[in-house]
Order: sequence, then C-alpha cells, then structure tokens
Amino acid sequence: MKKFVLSQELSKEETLIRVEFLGPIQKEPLELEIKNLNELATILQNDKELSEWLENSAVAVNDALVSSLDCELKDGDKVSLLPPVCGG
Amino acid sequence: MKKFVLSQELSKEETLIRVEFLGPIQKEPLELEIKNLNELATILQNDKELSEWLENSAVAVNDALVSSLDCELKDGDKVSLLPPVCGG
Amino acid sequence: MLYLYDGSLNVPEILKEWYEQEATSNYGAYIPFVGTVRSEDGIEGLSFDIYEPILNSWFAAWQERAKAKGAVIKMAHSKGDVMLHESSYIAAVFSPKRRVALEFIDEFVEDFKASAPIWKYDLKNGKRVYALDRSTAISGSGLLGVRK
Amino acid sequence: MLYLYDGSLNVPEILKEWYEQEATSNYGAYIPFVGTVRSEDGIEGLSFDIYEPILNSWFAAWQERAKAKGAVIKMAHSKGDVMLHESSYIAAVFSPKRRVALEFIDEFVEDFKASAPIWKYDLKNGKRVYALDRSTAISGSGLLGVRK
Repeated sequence: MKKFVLSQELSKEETLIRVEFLGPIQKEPLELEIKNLNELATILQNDKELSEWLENSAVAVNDALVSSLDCELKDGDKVSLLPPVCGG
Repeated sequence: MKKFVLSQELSKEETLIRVEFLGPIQKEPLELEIKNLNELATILQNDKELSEWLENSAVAVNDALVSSLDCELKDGDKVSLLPPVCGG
Repeated sequence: MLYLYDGSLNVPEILKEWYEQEATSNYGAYIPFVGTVRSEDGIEGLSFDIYEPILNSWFAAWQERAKAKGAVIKMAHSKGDVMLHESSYIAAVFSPKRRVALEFIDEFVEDFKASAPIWKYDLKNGKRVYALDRSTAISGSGLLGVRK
Repeated sequence: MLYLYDGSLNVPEILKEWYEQEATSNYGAYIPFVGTVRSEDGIEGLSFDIYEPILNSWFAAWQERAKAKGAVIKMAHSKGDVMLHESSYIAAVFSPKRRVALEFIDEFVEDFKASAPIWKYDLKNGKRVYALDRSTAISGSGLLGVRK
C-alpha cells in the first residue's frame, strides 16, 4: 500500500511539460507541472496577453495537432501553440 | 436587265472554293465551284474514303470554325476539315 | 506568347525565360504545366502536326479571357518528332492571385486538349501512326457527314 | 522532397533541378506553382517563420496521398526575408496523368495555405509586422480558449 502511494507521488512530481509559443506569439516557453490540456487551458486563460492567441491558435502535443482537450500529458511532453498561418 | 444576268453569271463562274484536309487526312486539297457548305457536303459524301472523316471532323471557313452548314461561300474562300485533335 | 518549336522543348530554358519576362509584372502566382512523352505501348516517341492559323486565333481568344481576369497565358508546343521522356508542351498562367491561376491553368489545359488544332502520331517501328483513339473530336464535328 | 532555403528561391534553378530529377520517371505531367512577393500596401518584402517538425509531418502525409495516386510532390519554401518580386514558394506535382496533377496541385496549395505551420510578416519601414489579416487559423484552433 505504501509503495503504491509513493509511486503516485513520484509520477506526479515528474510530470513536467514544456509549452512553446510559435511564430508571432512573443512569449518565452514555459515549464509547467500539469497532467492534461484542461489544466493548461486554465493556467493560460489567466494570462491576459494570451487571450487572443488562445482563441485563434491550434494546439499540438509532441508535434501532432490535437482536436480535443481530453489529452493526458506525461513527463517530458511538449505542447505547442500555433497561431494563424500564411505560407507561400 | 441584260446587265443583271451577266453579273450573275460572272459571279457564278468565279465562285472557286479551296477545300483543305488537315492533319492525318491524307488527301490533297480540292478546288471546287460551290456556293455553300451544303453543296460541299453532297460532293464529299460521294467519296468513300472520306466517310469516317466527315463524321468526326470539324469545319472551318477562312480559319473560323462553323457550327452550321447554312453558310454561303464566296470566291476565294477556304474550307478546312479538322479531324480529332490531341495536342500536348 | 505562343511559341512553336521544331522537335522537343528545352523546358528549363523556357520556364526560366518566362519567369524572367514577368519578373517585375507583380504577378503573385506562376503555374506552368509541362507535358512529357511517356513510355507506353512500345512507342519510340510522338510526332505532332499543327494548323497554325486556327491555333493562333484559339490562343488569342484565351489570352483575352486571361486579360479580363488580370492574368497572362504563355504556351510552347513542339512540331514534328519528340522522343520518349522529352517534353512537347508547356502552358503557363501568371496571375496576381492564386485562385485565378489555379482555375485558369486547369480550364486552359482541358480546352487545349479538346480544341487546339494539333494532331498526335505515335512513332512505332519507325512509322507515324495517327493516335485516333486518344484524340477528341472538336465540338461541333460531323457537320459535313449529315445526310439530307 | 521538401527544401527550405534562407531567403529567396532561385526559381529557374529549382524548376530545372526537379525536372531533371524526374527526367526518366515516366511522369507525363509536371505542374509547378511558383509564389512571388507582390508589391502592395507599401511593403518592402515579406519574412517567414517556419516550424519544421510539423511542416515535415504535414508534408509527409501529403506525399503519401500523392503516392497512392502514382504521383510525387516537391516543395521549396523560404525562411527569413524575401524582397519584392522575389519568390518564396514553389510546390510541384509530377504525375503520369494530367487530371491527377491538375487536381493535386490545387488541393495541395490550398491545404498548404490553410495548414502549413508557416507565419508571414510584412517588412514595412524596416519592421516585421505579423500578417494576421491574411492568415488562416488552423482547423480546430481555439481549444485552449474555451472557458468551462
């Protein structure tokens, strides 16, 4: 029983997520202790400067675009915000 | 009155039309005394070798494609037959 | 803007020339279509006849359509023999905007295939064989075959 | 088949290289799309940021779609600054048949505009200004902005 709890605590401490803001979003990367994208949404929504970018940016986890916040994160995962694009 | 008749005969004698067969139709040009495309159709339909080409060829008068046989011809006009095309 | 060549086209050279001709015309999109002779059915190459008077008026009408949309068309085609893996056809659209260019190159190439007075022959065993089965009767064909 | 360059593209050279790379691949149609910087709104040029990991996977998915139709796609894009009348983008489709090539280049270029992780900036009075009004939110954007 004790072992189980320890293991839980360990995994919790280790869940460090890197959040990157791409292209024109002028913001340094963050290192956050979060377990899923819902937690990330709550944190970023408190940052007034990001509010417009949150509305128009796509989200990638480990360089794969995601279509829902129901996405668990594990230690070392990278989340990227991609604002509106215009190649060519 | 006499003058009018003469003029008619003159214009009739002068209506020489050149008929050209383009691309793969292996036939020398013709010089025909005809007044319209209906006369041309009648003449060419008597040429067995042309029967397939008549079915699948477009017709141009003086290098403009025509969409009807109701087309009078005047002396010096050129009629061209254009078989199926395949550029590129 | 319509260029006819004896034999195969020098594609890199033509694409470069056209690009440079329009270098300062302020067109945002340049879309060439390049047609190359494919190896199939044991052919050695293709050969082309062109009837220039009607090709010229057909092309002039398309140039007018392009102009109405602020675009420009260029076209090059081979006369005579073009061997395997050589190119015989280039069409290109220059336009301020990409949608116009993308739609125009498609419509132009399709109408070219259906209407341009060019005849194709397979070169096979040293002979020139009319490619009837791949050819398209021009719209309105058959007028002179109708019996009264 | 995806080439990124610092600054503007040498269009004639790239079109030539690609043509020669596929010279004996037996493709009948080669359709490049070339994008050139237009003079408008007093800009001096454009500048581009690219996020390569997602660009690479986006491009690989398109290459698979092309392969399923017997076609090949190539693409070149600039990073950094590209001045007026210089080119920043080339996409090209090679395909045995013209219809596949004509449809593919259109779909590819449109999806490129809507999805490729590239950001465009106007160069104006020496400054780099994000071209938000001409940019497109990637499909599914806005997830993190939804309040519970």
